[in-house]
This record gives sequence, C-alpha cells and structure tokens, in this order.
Amino acid sequence: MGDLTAVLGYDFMVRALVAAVLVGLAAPAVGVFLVQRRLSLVGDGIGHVALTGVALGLLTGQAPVGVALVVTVLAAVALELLRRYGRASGDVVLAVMFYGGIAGGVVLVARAGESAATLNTYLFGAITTTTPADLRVFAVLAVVVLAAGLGLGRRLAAVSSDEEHARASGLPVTGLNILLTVLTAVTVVLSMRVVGLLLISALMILPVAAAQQLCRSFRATTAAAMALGVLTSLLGVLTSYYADTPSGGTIVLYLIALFVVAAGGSAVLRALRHRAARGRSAHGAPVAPTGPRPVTPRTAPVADGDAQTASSGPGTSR
Amino acid sequence: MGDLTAVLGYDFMVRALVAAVLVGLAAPAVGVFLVQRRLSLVGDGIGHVALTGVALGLLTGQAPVGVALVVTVLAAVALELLRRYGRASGDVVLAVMFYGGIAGGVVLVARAGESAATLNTYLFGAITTTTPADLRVFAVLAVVVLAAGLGLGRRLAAVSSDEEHARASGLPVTGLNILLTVLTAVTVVLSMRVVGLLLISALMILPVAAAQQLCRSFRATTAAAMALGVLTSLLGVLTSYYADTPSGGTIVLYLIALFVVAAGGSAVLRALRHRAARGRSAHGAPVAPTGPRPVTPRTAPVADGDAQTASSGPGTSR
Amino acid sequence: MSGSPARAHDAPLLRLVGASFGYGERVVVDGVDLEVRAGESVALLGSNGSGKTTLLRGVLGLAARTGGRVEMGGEPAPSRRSRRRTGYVPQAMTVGGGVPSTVREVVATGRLPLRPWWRPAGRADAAAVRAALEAVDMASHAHEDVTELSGGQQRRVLVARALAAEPELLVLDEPLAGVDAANARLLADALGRLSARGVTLLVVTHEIGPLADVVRRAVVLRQGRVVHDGPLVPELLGAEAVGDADAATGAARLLHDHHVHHHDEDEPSPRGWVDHPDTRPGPGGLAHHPEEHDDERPGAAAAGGQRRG
Amino acid sequence: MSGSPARAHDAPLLRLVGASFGYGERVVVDGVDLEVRAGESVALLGSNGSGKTTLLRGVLGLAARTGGRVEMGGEPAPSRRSRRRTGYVPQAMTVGGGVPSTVREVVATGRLPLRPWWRPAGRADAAAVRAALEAVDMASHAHEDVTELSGGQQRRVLVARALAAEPELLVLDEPLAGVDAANARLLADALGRLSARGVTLLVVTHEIGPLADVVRRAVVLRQGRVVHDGPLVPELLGAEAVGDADAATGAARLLHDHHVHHHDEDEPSPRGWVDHPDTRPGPGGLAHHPEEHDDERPGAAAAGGQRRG
Amino acid sequence: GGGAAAGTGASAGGAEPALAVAASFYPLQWVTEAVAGDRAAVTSLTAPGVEPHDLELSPREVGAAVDADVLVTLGGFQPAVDAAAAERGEGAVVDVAGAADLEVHPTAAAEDEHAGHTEDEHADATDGHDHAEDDHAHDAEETADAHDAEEHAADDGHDHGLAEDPHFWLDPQRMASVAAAVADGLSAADPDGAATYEENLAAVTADLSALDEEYAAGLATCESRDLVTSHEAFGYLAERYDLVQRGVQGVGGGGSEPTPTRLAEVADFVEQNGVRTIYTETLLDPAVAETVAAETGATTAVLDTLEGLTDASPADDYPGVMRANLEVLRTGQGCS
Ligand SMILES: Nc1ncnc2c1ncn2[C@@H]1O[C@H](COP(=O)(O)OP(=O)(O)OP(=O)(O)O)[C@@H](O)[C@H]1O
Ligand SMILES: Nc1ncnc2c1ncn2[C@@H]1O[C@H](COP(=O)(O)OP(=O)(O)OP(=O)(O)O)[C@@H](O)[C@H]1O
Ligand SMILES: [Mg+2]
Ligand SMILES: [Mg+2]
Ligand SMILES: [Zn+2]
Repeated sequence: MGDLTAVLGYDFMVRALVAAVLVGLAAPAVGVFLVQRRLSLVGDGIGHVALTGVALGLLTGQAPVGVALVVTVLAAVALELLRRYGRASGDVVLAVMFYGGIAGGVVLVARAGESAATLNTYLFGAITTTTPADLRVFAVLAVVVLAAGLGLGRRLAAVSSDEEHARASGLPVTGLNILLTVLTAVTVVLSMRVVGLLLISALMILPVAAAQQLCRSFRATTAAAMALGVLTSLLGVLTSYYADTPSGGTIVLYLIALFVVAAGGSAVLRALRHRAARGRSAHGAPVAPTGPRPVTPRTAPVADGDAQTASSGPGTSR
Repeated sequence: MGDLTAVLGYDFMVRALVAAVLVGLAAPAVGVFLVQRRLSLVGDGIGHVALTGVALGLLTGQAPVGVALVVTVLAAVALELLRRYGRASGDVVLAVMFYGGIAGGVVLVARAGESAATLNTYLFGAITTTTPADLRVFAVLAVVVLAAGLGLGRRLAAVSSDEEHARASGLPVTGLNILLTVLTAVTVVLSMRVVGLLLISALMILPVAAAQQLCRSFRATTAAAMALGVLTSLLGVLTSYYADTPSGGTIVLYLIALFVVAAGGSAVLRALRHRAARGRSAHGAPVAPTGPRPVTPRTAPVADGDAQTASSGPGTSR
Repeated sequence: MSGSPARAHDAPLLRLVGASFGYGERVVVDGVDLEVRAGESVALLGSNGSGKTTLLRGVLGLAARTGGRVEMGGEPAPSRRSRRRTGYVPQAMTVGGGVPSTVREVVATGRLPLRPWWRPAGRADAAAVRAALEAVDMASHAHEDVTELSGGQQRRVLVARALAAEPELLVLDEPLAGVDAANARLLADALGRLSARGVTLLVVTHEIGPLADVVRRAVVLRQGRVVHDGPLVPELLGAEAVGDADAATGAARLLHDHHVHHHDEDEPSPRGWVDHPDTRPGPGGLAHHPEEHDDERPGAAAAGGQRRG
Repeated sequence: MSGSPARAHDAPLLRLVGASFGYGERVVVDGVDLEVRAGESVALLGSNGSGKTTLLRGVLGLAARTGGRVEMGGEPAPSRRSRRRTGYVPQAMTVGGGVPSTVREVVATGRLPLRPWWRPAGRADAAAVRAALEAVDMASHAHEDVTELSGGQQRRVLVARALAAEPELLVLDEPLAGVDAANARLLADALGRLSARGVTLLVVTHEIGPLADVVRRAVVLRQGRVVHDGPLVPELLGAEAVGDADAATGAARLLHDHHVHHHDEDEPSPRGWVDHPDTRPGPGGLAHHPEEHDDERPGAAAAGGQRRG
Repeated sequence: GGGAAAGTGASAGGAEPALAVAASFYPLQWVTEAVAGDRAAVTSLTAPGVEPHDLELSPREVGAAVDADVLVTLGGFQPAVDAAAAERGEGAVVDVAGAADLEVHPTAAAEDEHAGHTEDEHADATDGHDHAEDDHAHDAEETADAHDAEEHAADDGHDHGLAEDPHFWLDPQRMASVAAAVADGLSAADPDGAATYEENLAAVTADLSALDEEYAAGLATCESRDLVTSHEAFGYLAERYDLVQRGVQGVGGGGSEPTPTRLAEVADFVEQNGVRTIYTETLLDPAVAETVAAETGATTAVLDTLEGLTDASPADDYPGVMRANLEVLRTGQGCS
C-alpha cells in the first residue's frame, strides 16, 4: 500500500484511475446491447469510420471530433438501413462499414497530404494521458449512458433481442436503434481519442462476454459486466504501473483472462447451482439449465420458422 | 490503351496485376464460407492474432511467418472450440480473438523492445511491392483454395449453413471446420504481408456481399463473388495508377461501391426477374421471391425452435 | 361478412379493404377484404405458402402494404396506437441474442409499450407478467434462460409475451404448433376465456381441433386471396379446405410415380371433399377429422381445393 | 419391448441401454432403455420439456451422453457410420447463413455423406434429390431461396433433406408442426410407404392423428424417463398422455386467480391426479392421462391444478 | 502518400533540367536540390506533412521512382521506396545511409533498467501504436512502421536489441557528408554537370557549417543539458552538441502507449533535474508530452523533426527550420 500511495502521488495516475472507473462503467452499459444484437464488433467498426470523419474534418477545416461524430452517426444509420432493408446480414454490413471506413480514411489521408499526420491523434490515445477536461467529458458520458441504460434499457434490450416483435408491439424501433447507435458512436468517438480504440471497443464487449458466462438474466449480465469493467480497468491501470506495461493492452488482457476463466468456471458454477437447485427442488429433478450449449450453430432463423403454439391467456383480461 | 501499354511497361505493375487476379480469385472463394457462417470479420480477427504470432516469432528467433501461421491456426481452433462449447456466440468469440490478438501483440511488442518494429512489416504491405516469389506463393495459394473449393465446397457450405445437421448426418464437421479455419489463416497470413491486411480481409468478404445481392443460390453467389473479386482488383490497381491513389484502399473502395450499387440494383433486378417469372407461370401467381427481406432481425434461433413438419418420402426408398 | 362475433359491436375492430401485402416487388396477399368485429374469434386458414403469415404481418406493419387499406377501430393502421392494442405471437421463435434472457424478462417486454419510457415496471406490470406466465404454465420456468427451453416451452413463452400486453386484438400465428396436447387444451381454454371477456382473436392454425370451441368464423386464403369467409362449418376442418392445389398435384405425381395407392382411402374423387360433408367430428370432439385426409387428392386440386362454407 | 415391427428382424437396429443425455451437468434424459427393430415405426410422445428432442439428439450425438450405451446395428453409436444410416429432421428450422441457398441446394446436402468427397454429384444424387423434393411437394420451389419460403414450406424442405439421404433409420422431430393438413397427409403417406419398404421410423409428435396409420408403437417420456412403451393404443392419443403437470397446475392457478371456473372441468382436487387413478383414459381414447400432471406441481405442487382426463 | 510530384525543385524555372531526380523524403529533397541547382528536376516521394514512415507509394509514384534518372534514398528507412529502388535494375540509386554514418543510440532510458529501448523505438511508440492499437488504421499509416522493420532487416546479424537511428539530418555535419555523397552520385549519372555539382556542394557545405557553428555556439551554455522530447528523433543532434536526449515516448511503449511506469520515471527525471521544457513535435500527438508537463509543471515547446515540411513548420526550408529549432531549444534549455 505504500506503493499505492506512490501511485496516487502522480496526478496522471489518479486521473487514469478515475477515467478507468468512468469508462469501465459506461462502455459495458452500451456494449451489452451490442452483444445482444450480435454486433460485437460494431464499436470497432465505428472507430474505423471515425477515421474517415476525422480526415474529412481536417480536409474541410472543421472540428474533427464533430465531423467524426456526424460521419459515424450517419454511417451507423446507413448500417441500420442496410441491415433492415438490404439482403445482407448484420455482420456483412458491419464488414462493409469497417472496410469502407478504413479505405475511406486511407484514401482521404493520401489526398489530404499534410493534415494526415494529425489524424492519428484522434484515433489513438493512452489512458494515462487523460486530462481533467477529458475527465469531465467522461463523467458526462457516463451519466448519459447510465441514464439511458436505466430509463430505456428494457426497451433497448427488447429491440435488440427481438426487433420484429418490438416493432409489432408499437415500440419506436427505429428511434431506439438510432439512439443505441448514437450512444455507441458517441462513446467510441469521445473515448478513443483519450483511451484508444482498442481499449474502448474491447471494454464495450469483453466484460459482457465474461458476465454472460456467469449470469442467466439480461439484467444480471448487465450489472456484472459493469462491475467487471470497472474492476479490470482499475486493476489494469495499477498492474501496468507495477509491471511496466502499456495500460490499454494490460486492461484488455485482463478482460480476456477474465473471459477465459469465466468460460471455464461457469461449468463449475453451473454444476454447483444445479446441485443447490436440486436441493431446493422437492423432487430432486433437475431445475436449472446447466452445462455448455449444445452444438447448435446458432445461425439466424429463416424469415419464417415454422411452428404453432398452444395459446391461452386468462391473465390478460382487461 | 496507349496508357495500358505504359502500365504494362512496368514489371511491378504487371506483377501487381497478376497478384490482383490470383488474390481476387482465391480470397472470395474462402470468404463465401465465412459469410455463410456469419463470421465475416474473422479474416480481420485472424490478422490481429497474426500480430501476436509474428511478435512471438521475433522474440523466440523463429521464422515469423511460420510462427504466425501456427499461432493463428491454434487461435482459430480455440475459437472453434469456444464457439462450440462455450456459452458465447460467434461474434463474441471473434471479438475476444480480435482484441486478444491486438492486446497480446501490443504487450509482447512492448516487452520485445526493438524487434517489435519489424512486426508491422508482416502485417502491412502494398500490392505494388509484390515480388516474383510472392507471385509463386499466390499461385500455389490460389490453386489450393480453388481445389478445396471445388472438391469440398459443398461440404464446407453444408457445415457452414447447418452445422447441426451436418454433424447428425455424419459429415466430419470438426475436420471441415478446421480445414476452413486453416484455409482462412493461410490465406490471410500469406497474403497480408504482401497486399496488406485491409485488402486481403476486405477481398474475402466484400465481393461475396455484393454477389449476395444479385444471386439466389450458393453456387451462383460463389462464382459471381470470384468474378467480382478479380474484376475489382484489376480495376483498382489500374485506377490507382491513373488516379495516383494507394492501390489497396482503391480496390476496397471499388468493392464497397460495388456492394452499394448491387444492393440498390438488386431491387430492380428482382423486379425484372419477377416479371419474367410471372410471365412463365401459368397462373400468373407470384413465383419468384422478390424484394427486400422483411425486418426479421435474423437473430439466431434458440437451441430448439419449435415446429413440426409434415414428412413423407417416397423417393427415398433404397 | 358472415362472422358470428361473441359480442356484437357496431364498428369493426379490424378492417381490410382491398389490402395487398408482399415482400419487395412480390405481392403475396392480394386484395383482401376483411372485417373483424370486436370480440369476434376468427381462424385464418390456408395451405402452406398461401399468405396467412404475410397477412398478419401486413396488418402489424411487418410486411409491406402494396395496396388497399387497413383500419383499426376506424383509424388507419398500422399506427403505433393500433400496434399497442394488438398482441402478436409470431410463427417462429424470434427471441434471441447474445446475452441470456430469462423467461420472465422476455414476457415482461410485452408490457413495455403500455407505459411511458420513464416509468419503471410497476405492480400492475408484475401482476400481468405473472398471470401471463401462469396462463401458459411457464411460471415455474420464469427464471430460466429462454434459449435453454424445449421447443414447445419456447412457443408458450411467446404466447405469454403477447398475453402480458393485455391486448384488445390478439393475433396468433400457429400458436399450437409443437405444444403438447395438454397445454394445447389449456391454451385453448384460456383463449376461450379471453374471447368471452371481449378480446378479439385472429388465429392462424393448421390444427383447428383444440380451438374448435373458441373459433366461430373461418377465413380461408388461397394464393393470397380470400376464398372462404364464413362460419367455421364442419367441412372447413377437412384437409381440402386448407390444402393447396400444388399439394394435390404433388400427391398425384407421387401416387403416379410409385404406383402405390393410398392404403386406407379410396382413390379420391375429383371433388373429394365435396363428397364427404358428413365427416365432421361428432361430440367426441377430439377425434381427428377424417376430412383432414382427403385434400391432397390429386383431382381435388383441380377442383380447386375450394370448399363450401 | 412390445413393439410391433412392420417387419420382424432379429437384431434391433437401434438400442439404448440405460442411456442418459443432457446439457452440461444437467441430465435431461435419464436411463432410457429402448430397442427399435429394423422396419419398426415408433412414435416418441411426451409433454413439452419431457426430453424427446434431447433423446433424439443424444442418439445422433448432438446432445452429450452422460451414461449408458447407444448401439446401432449392434455397433456402438453414434459413429460416423451410424449417422450416415440415419436421416434427421430437426425440430427447428436450422438452415441459415449469410449466403442465399436454394431449396435444391439445401436438399442436396442430404446426399453429401453418401459419396466420397472427391466425387461430384452424380445422376443418382440428382434423382434422389428430385424424388425427395417431390415427396414433400416442393419441386416447384426448387430454385427459390429457402429463407424466403413460408414456415410450413421450410419444414418440408427439412424433411426432404432427410429423405434425400435414403436413410435406414429416419428420425423426425415434430415433422407435422406447421404443415398444412393436405401436406401432412401427403407426408404421412410417404412415411407409410417408406415404412412398408423397411425404413425404420422414430417420430416425435404431438399430433399423432395423420400418423396413426403409420405408427404402431408408442414410447412415452415423462421427465426424461420412459413411462410407457407399447402399442399405440387409443388412449395414448389423448392429450392427457402427452400433457405435463405444469400445464395442469397452471390451469388451476389460472382458474383460481380469475375466479373463473374452467367451463368444462371441475375445480381440481388438491391431489387430483392421485385421487383419480381411474382417470386413465378408457377406450374413449381421448382422455388426458392424469398422471402426467403431477410432477412439477409446486407445493405439492401444492395441490397443483390437476385435472381429470 | 499522394502528391507524387509534390516537391518539384526550385530548378524547374530555368533551362531544361538534364536530370530527373527522385528523393525519398524532405531532407534528401532539400539537399539534392541544393546540390543539383538548375541541372535537375527534383521530386519528393513523400508528400509534405506525411510522416515518411507512413509512406505507401501509389503506382504512379512507384513509376516516378522507377523512371527517375537518379533516386536518392536512405536505404532501409522506407520499404516502399526500397522496393521501388529494387525495381530500377541498374538505374542509379544514391543510398546515403553510408555517408550519414548511422549509429545506434542507446538513450538515457536504455541505460537504466529499460534496456532494449533504442532510438528505433520512437517509431513504434509514435506511429507504431496505431498498428498495435488498431491495425486497421493502416494502409497509409502502417507502412510507417515498416521503415523500422526494413531498417532492422538491413541491420540483421546485429544484436536484436539495437537498431540504427535514421534521423541523421538533424545533425548539420552528417547532412554535409550526405550532400557530398549526393554530389558524387549526381556526377556519376551526369558527368557533364560534375562541375556544377561541385560548385553547389561547396555552397551547401558552407551553409551547413555555418548552421553547425550557430548550434554549437547557441547551445554552449545552457541551464539544462537534458533534452526531454516526445519522439527520440534528436539523438544525433544531442550527441553533436553535448545534450542528453530523453524520450518520453518510446520507452517500452513499443506499439501503443508509454507505460505508466515510464511516464512516472520521466516525470521524476524532469522534476529532479529541473527540466523546464518538454518538446513536442509538429507531426505527433502532444498528449503524452503534455501529460508529463502537466505532472511536473514544465512547459511544452514544439520542435520540428523535419521529417516533412507542413504549414505548421516554423520555416519553409531546411536551414530555416533548423534555425527555428535552435531558437526553441535555446529558450527551452535556458541557454545564454
Ligand atoms: N440447450 C439446452 N441447455 C440446457 N437445457 C436444455 C437445453 N435444451 C433443452 N433443455 C432442457 O431440457 C429439457 C428437455 O428439452 P427437450 O427439448 O428435449 O424437450 P422436448 O421433449 O423435445 O419438448 P418439446 O415438446 O417442447 O419440444 C427442457 O426442460 C429444457 O429446458
Ligand atoms: N421474406 C420473404 N421474401 C420473399 N417471399 C416470401 C418471404 N416470406 C414469405 N414469402 C413468400 O410468401 C408466400 C406466403 O408466405 P407466408 O409465410 O405468408 O405463408 P403462410 O400462409 O404463412 O404459410 P405457412 O402455413 O407455411 O406458414 C410464400 O410463397 C413465400 O415463399
Ligand atoms: Mg405462416
Ligand atoms: Mg422438442
Ligand atoms: Zn522519425
């Protein structure tokens, strides 16, 4: 702990730790919906589009972050529309956005000549370089994201897990999708300049991936992911100080280790839970679903599956 | 055409054009299976893991390409296993591989000190730097990939589109998955040093994405994707000469433009086809499916859907 | 419109006027006129591919309308309002995603459109969810991951989600497929009670059996057009009614190819179904309707698979 | 084993000895003994969640075996060989992916395991695919994208894919769900012909009706154990036989909550099913088996909502 | 980078140039123009403002490099140019690597426990991090790091812990020897112009020694001899004028970002040694240097590494920028 005092003696470390908490909290709160939609790499894709946005901003002399935000939001909306009306599935559309973003950036950069060098500034960063102004941005971001998560989380989850039903039941699906997209874009664009694209996009997904292994409900997964996000971010920053490694990479490696441990551990946990459940259950019949999923490829269902359901519904009288 | 003679007067341009044909042919032939599995970004993910492999190779003094191949193949197999036995879906596992690859690379590089610098050589390239030796590698790659595609294409497609049924029907699913994974890894690792990761991974996916808009069968999609891959690669290299832009980025922008045009054009095409079909059909009833997909979110089906089918089968007597 | 609504109202709850729906350029449902009054229970029948699902999706705005009008309660539909008054059970299990969701969470999404976004779930929501879960007998599975349920259980979850919204109009696409007989009866009973309370039902099904007591009116689609609209008379329960011409043709080819005659039926007469009006199940109720059997008779197809209503 | 095989053979084609299957730590199918002889046609019945799908998947090696043995033709199964001799129609539509595939391409995948990898599809393959498509009356849709078919058409494509493999053992998980009556009969007839030719059938279904003439023996699962194995007697066709206790419980709770009595049933007695040992369906056949209902009753399942058959 | 013909030489105006010369990046372009005068049309393969490390040549540019009568390059610095050079067959290539007398620069950091940090790392620390953090940022940027790679390859057989520092041009004396090498190369390719080249060389050498003297005098007496930079480009300059370079970035940062440890060490170093100024660069993100500055109360000032001229450069040619740098250094180091 003497060491911890030493760490806290550096302002930049204190700021890095605060940034770790804020970003570690906000990123998974957005990411859980992306995982739900099976578009885990969308954050990365948005980062690539931001490259084009920054290059455009530099070329036209506009504020690069502003232009990057506008461009990413437009690209993300285009992605939504393609996903909805095109014959291409989400991953393909994501790939188009991904490669389009990079190639656009590359070609613009080549055209932009001298401004190009400035580009990287907007894409890469290090959590240890967080400034007090950055911290304020992160704080606002965290508040906005958490507020959206609390207020609209269930709606966002509903749209992410069954868009068709959400639309049929009168939820404003397009609005919610765009909101999620904008939240993602804002989170990525604002954070990546400071903490780097690797870190922000990994922090959106990996805590969720780990939490997923241990939880069975959406709500619990979200809470656990946020806790894991904060925990690993803090641990990562501290470790990178002691082990003399880059902070971003260290946090990400922690997240991956966490995922691997969780994936392995969940079998054990589920076994225990199962035993407990068996204890509770009068008949000793298996109650909790356990064990790994079957090999089902989890591909998308075709437009119409085919089934009928017994329906009944007294509880629904009005 | 006088200009074309000028272009062909440069050996490096001739080699670039030949490389464009070979890579443009081989990449979509592998990519079509990746799109089928909805893992369109797996090539990119493999590229990131290759970073770690190269770093390891440099650290241990082994041939970096060899180590990168081994590491990517191992990582890809691990991905397969996680996908199969873990509670995580393909996109999440891909994200883990993605971020793990980069973070591993970053941290290893930091540890490796200066040898790290060499790393990027293995990740990035430009098609204009293709050497005669590279061309031989590409030629072998193209032959292997096309042979695998011809010989095993239907099996690979079957496994990619319905793994569960493929397993139940006695196809060597694990072997085929690993073969596909190895093919992908080999294609990416061998190509990216010469043509760059951006180009090789985009060439695997985007021609397929464009072809998909226009075709209704797997076979036609594959053929069209390969044709489009070759065409855009050639066009891209030539354009980049005349327009004085980087070749890789130019090819990718062509691919994206192609996709966008195809997505827009397919509506028209389907309308025409529909009219034709209506003409043929005795009843004048709609015959060909047309128009964009419904808004179905195309999420994965849960482990067991729910349905029953009428079954009958006289043709199947033995 | 010859419906026999459980309760008579004046304005139809749902009205389709020359409505066409399709995918892209393709028109699947073609110029359908349909009125469903509040409190009515209507079965939508038709062979595979006849456009039943497309019609339901069109009414909900999930398939594109290419012509005509849809109204709900006199107002143009689909609107956000009309959707909130409608509960929908899709034909396929559509719930999915990368993050586990419990049965309760899925059913609770049915409540979302009913409250403003800033209001958290209240006691009424919890009660409605619980009641819906009990109605499909899934309360004991409330905290399990939906993706780990059996097929029939998943279907029941979808029904519960629709019920949780306490809709005025309940639209069910093959709600009985894959559900065991006991639960099918349970669900049918529950639908019956809903209907008795004035909820309007529009049910697509290939198994009218368990619903025979609930549904009073049948609409039959063939190739996207309404070919019957009237009381659910016995003959409609026969296969001919819901078979399609293609099927019959196929059967003919089949029989021909294999030189095997159907072992327990006579060679169908060209207008077979017309010949067996008497096969309507007696009070036994659960017997399989013999008419179910005759439809794909080859010639029958030719006869258009049409039946009297 | 009291089966009544269509053709008698000596060695059972499929034999399960104390076989258990499950997911991870969870055992879903628990110590099942089952013998199916070549040429037999067996229905696998049971309520939702009773483990039917898991049993089929276990036999095919798609669900983990946690105990016991599975043999096919005397050899340990699942092996690659045993899988090639088996055709499988899954319960859910599983075909999917980012690239369009035509119906014909999907059905043709059924042929793949039958030929070495280097041999392209031959005339026999093409003929088998065509015959399979015709058997389910989908030949006219051969060149359409499977994802653009209606639900019932997709089910039929899955059946065709299994048929194309010309299997010795055909395993079908709810093949009739969502299929229109005409096609259901068509498929049932086709299964009958296959059976007559010696193909062994193992069919999960909740709708035995159309298959009543094909299937001679029924195996009923409850909570992963076999509770009946014998001739397909009329009583088994009743809903009670395949209903589950939850359903009954749910119904009771439901009735209670809403103070509405089930219009055609008595208020369940607290130990309903125990009190009615006689409710075993008589020849009336359609009664529900009460015993099916008791298992997951909450507090006794709290006296759960049992109902008589 | 785009703009193949970007840096057309000053000579273009006069008589028809006898030679077409391609120079691989700005300092070489300047020195070649100075030596060639009107006899050659000089183009730069690196567009202004593009980090030379980042150079990817468009096919047209490769064509220009291949077609030029003479190609002036620093072998191993830019792989894309090396590839084009290989393409030239027997065409004249002036590789200035020998004349520049490249060395390995173990920096202050390399002397402490962070061995393995070398000059070369600056590239990884700065450009390299895009690849590492995000390999997609590439095509333009990625080749950036390739220079180090090739450099390293050229260097193979050496201890892997060490590689040569390419930034010779920040040392006027090395620049002078390079000028001589360029003059030799041009004379060989264009014997008729040998006399002109000889004349021009003399003028350039004089300019450069004047510059050298200004530096020596200007940096003779300074409060601080510790040169804290964000990118370790100033090794030759520091060595020549008796300063100790300490790079903020590059230590252990091989790929992405400095480790917090390194930041803390530099901050401690700055505080302990009373360093008042931390230098950032025109072409690089100042965030890391600014973090150290904020931590220690030091100020930041901008040095131009001359890897490329930009609008942000303090002057429009090599000597101008060098002199501007000198002023910045004198202020920052507290020189009297
Ligand atoms: N992937 C899975 N992971 C964990 N548990 C599962 C999984 N799939 C099914 N189960 C559980 O196994 C039990 C049996 O499921 P199964 O699908 O075998 O039932 P079934 O008899 O086919 O029912 P249905 O008639 O509804 O199709 C159910 O309780 C279900 O919750
Ligand atoms: N997404 C789609 N794109 C194009 N055509 C489609 C799409 N979905 C369905 N169709 C076509 O529309 C027609 C009607 O399909 P629909 O699903 O409405 O039939 P259905 O009556 O519900 O049949 P089933 O009883 O099999 O569910 C079919 O011919 C089908 O091929
Ligand atoms: Mg349907
Ligand atoms: Mg099942
Ligand atoms: Zn440099």
